[in-house]
Amino acid sequence: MIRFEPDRSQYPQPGDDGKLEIDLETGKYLKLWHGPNHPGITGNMSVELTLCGDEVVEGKVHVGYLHRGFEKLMERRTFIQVFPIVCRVCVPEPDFNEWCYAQAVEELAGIEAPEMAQWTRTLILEMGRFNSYMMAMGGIGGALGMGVIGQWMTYVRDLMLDRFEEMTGARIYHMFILPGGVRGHLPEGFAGRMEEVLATAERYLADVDKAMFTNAVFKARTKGVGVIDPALFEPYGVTGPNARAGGVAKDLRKDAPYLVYDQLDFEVVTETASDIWARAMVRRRDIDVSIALIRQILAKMPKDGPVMAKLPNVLHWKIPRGETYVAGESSRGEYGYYLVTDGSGYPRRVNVRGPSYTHAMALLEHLIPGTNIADVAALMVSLHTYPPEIER
Amino acid sequence: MKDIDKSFRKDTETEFPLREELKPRSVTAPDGQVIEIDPLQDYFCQEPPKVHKQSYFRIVEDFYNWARAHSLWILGFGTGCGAIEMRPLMTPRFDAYRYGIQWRPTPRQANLLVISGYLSVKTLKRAIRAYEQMPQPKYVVGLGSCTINGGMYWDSYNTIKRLDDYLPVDLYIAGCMPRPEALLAGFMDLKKLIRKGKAEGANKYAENFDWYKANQKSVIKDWDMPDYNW
Amino acid sequence: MMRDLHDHLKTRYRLGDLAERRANLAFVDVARADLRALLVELRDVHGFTHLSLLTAVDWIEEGRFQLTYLMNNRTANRSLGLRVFLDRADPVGDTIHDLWPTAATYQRELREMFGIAFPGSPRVDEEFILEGWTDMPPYRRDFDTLAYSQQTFSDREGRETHDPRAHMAKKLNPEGQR
Amino acid sequence: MGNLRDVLSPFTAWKHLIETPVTIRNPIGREAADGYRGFHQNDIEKCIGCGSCEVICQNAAIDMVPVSAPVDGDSGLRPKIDYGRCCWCALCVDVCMTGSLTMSNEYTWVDADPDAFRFIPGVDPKPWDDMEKGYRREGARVLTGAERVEMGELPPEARIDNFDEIVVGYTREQAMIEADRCVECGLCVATCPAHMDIPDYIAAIREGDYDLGLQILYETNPFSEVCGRVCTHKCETACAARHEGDPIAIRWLKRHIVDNVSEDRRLEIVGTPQALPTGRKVAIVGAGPAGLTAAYDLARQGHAVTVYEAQDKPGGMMRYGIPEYRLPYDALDRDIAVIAAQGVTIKTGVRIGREIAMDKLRGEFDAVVLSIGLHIGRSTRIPGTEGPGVEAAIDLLARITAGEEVPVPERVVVIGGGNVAMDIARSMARLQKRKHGAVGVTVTALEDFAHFLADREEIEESFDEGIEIVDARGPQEVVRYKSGKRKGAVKGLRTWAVTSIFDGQGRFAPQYDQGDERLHPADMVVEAIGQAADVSILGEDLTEALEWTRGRLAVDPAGRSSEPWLWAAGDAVHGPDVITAVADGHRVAASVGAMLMAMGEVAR
Repeated sequence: MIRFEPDRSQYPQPGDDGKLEIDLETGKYLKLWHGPNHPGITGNMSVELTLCGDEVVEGKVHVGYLHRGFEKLMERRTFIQVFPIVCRVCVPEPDFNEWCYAQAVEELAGIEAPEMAQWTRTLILEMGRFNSYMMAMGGIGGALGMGVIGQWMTYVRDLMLDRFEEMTGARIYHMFILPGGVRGHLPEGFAGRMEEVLATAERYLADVDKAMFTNAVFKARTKGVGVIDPALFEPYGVTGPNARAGGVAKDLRKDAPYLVYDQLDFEVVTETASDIWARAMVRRRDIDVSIALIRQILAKMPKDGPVMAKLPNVLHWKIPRGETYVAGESSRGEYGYYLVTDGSGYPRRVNVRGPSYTHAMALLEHLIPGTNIADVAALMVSLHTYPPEIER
Repeated sequence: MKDIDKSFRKDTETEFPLREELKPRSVTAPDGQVIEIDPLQDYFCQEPPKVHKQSYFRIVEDFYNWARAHSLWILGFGTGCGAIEMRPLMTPRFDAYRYGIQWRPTPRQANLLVISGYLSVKTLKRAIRAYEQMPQPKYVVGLGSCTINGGMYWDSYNTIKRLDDYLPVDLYIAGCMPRPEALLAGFMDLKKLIRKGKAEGANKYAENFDWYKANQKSVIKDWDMPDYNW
Repeated sequence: MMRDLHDHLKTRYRLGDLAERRANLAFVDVARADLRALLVELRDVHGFTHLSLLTAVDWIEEGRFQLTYLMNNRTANRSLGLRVFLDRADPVGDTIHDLWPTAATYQRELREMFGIAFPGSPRVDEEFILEGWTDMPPYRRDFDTLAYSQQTFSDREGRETHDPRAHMAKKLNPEGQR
Repeated sequence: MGNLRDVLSPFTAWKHLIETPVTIRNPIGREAADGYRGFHQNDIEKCIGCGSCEVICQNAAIDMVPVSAPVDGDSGLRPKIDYGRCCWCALCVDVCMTGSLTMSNEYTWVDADPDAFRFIPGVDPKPWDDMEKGYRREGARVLTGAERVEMGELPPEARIDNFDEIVVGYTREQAMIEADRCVECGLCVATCPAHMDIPDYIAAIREGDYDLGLQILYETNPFSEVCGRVCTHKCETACAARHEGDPIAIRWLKRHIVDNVSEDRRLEIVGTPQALPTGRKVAIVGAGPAGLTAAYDLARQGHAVTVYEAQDKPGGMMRYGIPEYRLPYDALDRDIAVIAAQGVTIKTGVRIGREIAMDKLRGEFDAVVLSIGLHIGRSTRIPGTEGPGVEAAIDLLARITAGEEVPVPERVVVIGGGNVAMDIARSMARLQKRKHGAVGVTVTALEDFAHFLADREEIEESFDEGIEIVDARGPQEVVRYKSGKRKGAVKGLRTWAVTSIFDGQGRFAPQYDQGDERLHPADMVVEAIGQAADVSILGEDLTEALEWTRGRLAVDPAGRSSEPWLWAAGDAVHGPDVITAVADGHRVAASVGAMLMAMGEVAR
C-alpha cells in the first residue's frame, strides 16, 4: 500500500510544556471549521481543525449546538412526564433512553415490568440497534464518497421505521417503553412483516459487503487509518463496538445481561485491527447479530400477557430517596442513566451517560492530530457518535 | 418585547468583546510583508439587506416565481431533531428530487433554510449566519412544534420559543417530528406560496432588519460577530 | 462481594456505609482527601478500570454538592459509585484527568453546568456546551429554567386556561358560598 | 493493494439498475399506520373536562377552555391543544378519565400562520374528526388506578343480630392506595352540597397529614365523622374516575381522616372561637345537622347560640333516623362535642311551641333559625292503613334509638324503596333475629331495581342479611283478618305490579298491571314513603304571617323567611340528607351573621 508521508519537519513543534505553538498569523496554518453546517460532520457539532498542508495538527471538538438542558428539564417534570422527553436525548436510537429511564425508575420505585413487556422491550432495543447501525453504515459509506450505501441503508432503515410505526405509533420517537412496562402488544401478523424487512435488509447488506467491504478504495482508505491503541480504551472510556473492534470482547448484553438477553443465544462480535475498517466491520457483523436476535425474540417471546405492571397514580407519583445507575449496550457502547431521587415527585437528578460523550470528545481530540483532512470525516463516522447525547 | 428582569441579564450592559480574529491588526506575511487588515471592513459587507424588488411586469414576475418554485434548494444544515426525517427524502423511497427539491452543502447555493425543530441559542447564531449568507430570494420553513411555540423545550433555558422572532418564517409544518410525507406536503405548499408571490419572508427580514437584529441580540448574549453576515 | 471490598477498604480509607442498590452496584461516601488514593487503588488493584461517569448532584438544602464517580470493574461487571461531598459555597474538586483523560470532559461540563472548579484540568475554563452564558450555572437547583425562559424568550400570546374546580365554583356558586 | 475482485465487486451494485424502483409513487398523504399517534380527536359528549390531560402534559400544550355550561360531573371545559407545544406522546390519551380523547392517524398540517396551530378537538371542525384509525389506549386505564379498594365489612352472620357498626373503615395502607387514585380534578367540589374541599383532604391523606386533613374537613363540615359514615356521597357520582372504573371512595376517606385523629386532638385542632364575643344572641330550633352547623358557624363568629331540641339528645335525624349499625351514637356524640365546645348551649327536651313559644324566642334573641327537620311519617293512605299493625318507619326508628319497646312480629312488610325503608327493614331484621332467631322482612318498592332510590350497597347488604326486596310493586291495601281470633290484625299487603311511575310530563302517576297481584303476608306493615315537617310549633299567628310555597315555608336562597328575624334550614325547607342540611346550615349562618354584623354596625 502506498501512503503519502508528509515532511513533518515544517510542522509546529511542541513547546516546553508539551503544547503546540500555533501562530496562525504566520500563514503556515489554516484553521478550518468542520461543522456545524458541513456535509462531513456527524450531526450538528463541529470540529475546529488546524491544518498544516492537508494534515491536521490539532482538532478541538465543539458541542452544545443541540443542548436543550434535558437534565435540568427532567428535574422539573414528574416521573411520568420525563418519559416523553428522554427519547429526544438521542435521535437516531431513542429507545435506549426510554428503557434506561424506565428501568431506573422501576428499580427505585420497586416495580417490576411483566415478562411480556421485557420481551417487547428487548425487541424494540434490537430494532433500534439495527436502525442505528444502518445509519452508521450509511454514514461510513457517505463519508468516503459512497453515497449509494447511504441510500440503501436509509431505505432499509425506513422499512424498519414502518415496523416501528405499526408497533408503537410513531416513526422516530416511539415513546413506547413506559416505566412499568410497554404501551401495547404487537399488532397482528407483525412477525411476518418483520421477516420481510429482515430479508430485504440481508439482501442489501450482501450488496454492501460487495460494494463497500470488498471495495479496493474502501479498504485503502480505512485499513490502518484511525487506529485506536487498545491501551487507550480504559483511560478514554471506550466501550461498545469501538472497543470490540480492538479485540475487547465486552458486551453488556452478554456480561451483565439485562431484560431477557440471558435467554437469547448470540455471540459477541470482535475484530482486532482497531482501525476504521475494523470498526465498520464490527458494526456490519453486529447487524447480523441483531437480525438473528430479532428473529429469535419474535420466535421465543410469549404470545400474550400483561404488558404493564400496576403503577401508582402517576399524577402524584413519589419515589423514595435513592440513586441508581442503569446501563445497557447500545449500538455505540455503554449507555446509562444515573437517576437520583429525593422522595419527592420529581427526579432529583438525571444524568445521561452517552457513549458519544467519551468517544467524540476526549478520544476524537486525541485521534485527530496527524490524520489527513480527507480522513477526518471517516474517522468521526467510524466512531459512530451522535451529538445530541453528548450535550443533551 | 418583554420587560426584562435584570436578574436574568447580568451582562447586558457591557458590550461583548469582538472575536479576536475580527479585530483590526497588522500581519506579517511569510515573505516579510506587513499587511494592515480590518476584517469587518475587508471580509464583510457593510450594508443591511435590501428588499428584493419585483419585476415591473407582472408576467415576468410570475415567470420568475414559477421558476423559483420549481427549484427549492435546501441548505443541508440539520439544526435539530427533525433533520433525521429529511434524510429519507433524499433517498429513492420518498425521492424529493422529482419535485425539484435538493440539498446543498453551502448556504451560497441554497434558497431554502429548513429549521428542523428546536434551535439552541448556540445554533441560532449559526442559523442566522447561514440564512444571511443565502442569496435572495430565500425562504424559511419551520419544522414541528418547537419552531411554532417552543415545543417540548418550552421551559428550557437554552432553546428559543418563537422562531419568527428571529428569522422570517414562510411556512410551518406541524408535528414532533413531522414525517417525510408531511415535509413533502409542506414543500408543495411552499411552492404554491412562492408561485402566488406570497413567500416574502426575505423582504420582511430586510424591511424589519433592526427589529430582527434586536431580537437576535437579546438572546445571543455574546454577539461577537458583524451585524451583516454576507 | 461488594461488602468484602468495602470491609477491605474501610480499614485504610474514610468511607461511609455501603449503600447496596443491586448485587453489582453500590454507592459509598468517600472523604475528599482519600478520593485520589482510593481511585488509584480501585483501578490498579481491584480492577475498577473503567470510569462510567462523573457527575454532580446539587443538595442545596444541605449546602453541598455531591460528586459521583461511578467506577466499573469490567471483568467482574461490578460498579461502585463513590460519593464525594463539596462545600456548595466554594466548590472545588480534584482533577483526575491524569488518571482518566476522559475525565477532563466531565470536569469541563461540571465546571460549566454546576460551577465546580477543577484546578489543573485541561481547558476546564473554556466554554463547553453553553455559549455566551451570563447567568448562574444552569444545573444548580436554584437556577429556575422556566423563569429564565419566560424572561428571555417570548411565548406566543393568546393562551388561557381554566382550572376545572375554580371554573365550576365561579360558574355554579358565584358567591362562593359553602 | 486489493486484488481484482476488490476492484470489480463494487460494480455488482449496478444490478439495482434493473430492479423495480422502491419509490413511493405518491408519498403526500400516504396513510400512516393504524395505531399512529397523529392529530387529536375528542368525543366532547364523553369528555367531562376534568383536565387530567392538561395536568399530565409536560409541554403545557393543553388549555382547558369553556365550551358549555358546567353541570354536575362536567366542568364544561374542553382541552384546547397547542401544536406549537405538543410532542404527540399521547400521555393525554392514556390518562384520559373517560377515554374521550384519542388520536387519528392524520399527520399533515401545514400553515403559514403560526397562530393557526391551536384547536379544540371535537369542537373546531377538522378533517380528521371522524377518522376511525389512529392511536387508542390499549385496554384499561393504567396511569391512574381504576379499581376501588374494597371496604371491609362485618359478615352478614356476624352483624344480623346486633346493631354493631358494619363498616370497618380503611386501614392506613388501604386509604393511601385509595387516596392515590384521585386525580384532583375537583369536579366533585361543585357537586357536594357543602362544597367540601375534597381533593385537598384526599391529598392530606396521601401526605399522611391527618391533622391537616381534619382542619380542611372542619372548614366546610362540622359533621365530618357523621358524613364519613352516612353521607349520600353525591360527590362520588361526579367523580372523574367513575367513567372507566370505580369512583374514589370519598366518603370512606373522609371517615378515615376522622378515625385517625383522636378526640382530644380534634378539639385541639378545631379549637374554640377566635372571634371576640359580639353580644348577639341566636336561637336555633332543632339540634339536627342544619341547626348544629349553623350553631357552629355562628358561635365561631362570636355570637351566643342556644339550640333547643325536643328530643332527649341532640342530633336530630342523625340520631333518631339513622340506625346505629350505620352511624354509632358515639361517633355522632364526638361531632356534637366539638360543636358544644364552641360555647353553643344545647337545651334538650325542650319543645318549642309547647314549653316555649316562638314569640318568646323572638323577643329574647336577635335571630331565630328553624331547623326542625321532617319527623312526621307520611302515609300511603291505602285502605287498611288506619288501625293497629301499621307503623311509620320514622316513628319506629326513633323509638328504637330511644330504647323504647317496639313491636317485633315474625313477618314485617315495608312499603318504600328509599334509604329509610332500608333502615327500618334492616333494623327490624336485627330485632327479629334477636327475638325469633329468624329474619322475616319484605320490602316492597314502587321502583324497579334499575331505578331504585336506596343506595346500591344498602340493597346488597339487605340481601346479605336475608331481607326480601320485591321491586316494582304498588301497595293497594293492607289486608286484615276479617274474622277469627286475629280479627282486625294485619294479614298482609296486597300489591300490584308497577308498569310505570311517572306520566309523560314527569308527574308522579303510577300505572299498574292489575293482573299481577300479590299478597305479601305480614303481621305488621311499615310505611316508609316520606316524611313531613311538624310546622304546628310556629303557632297560628306566625303561620298566618309567613309565606308558604306548596306547604313548605318559603325562604330566600340564604334561608331567610318572609319574617326578617326568622330563618329556616335543613330538611324542613330543602332536604334530603345530612350533607345538604350542613350546607344549609352554613348558608343560613352566613346570612344570619351578615345581618348581626349589620346590626352591630348600626348600634355602633
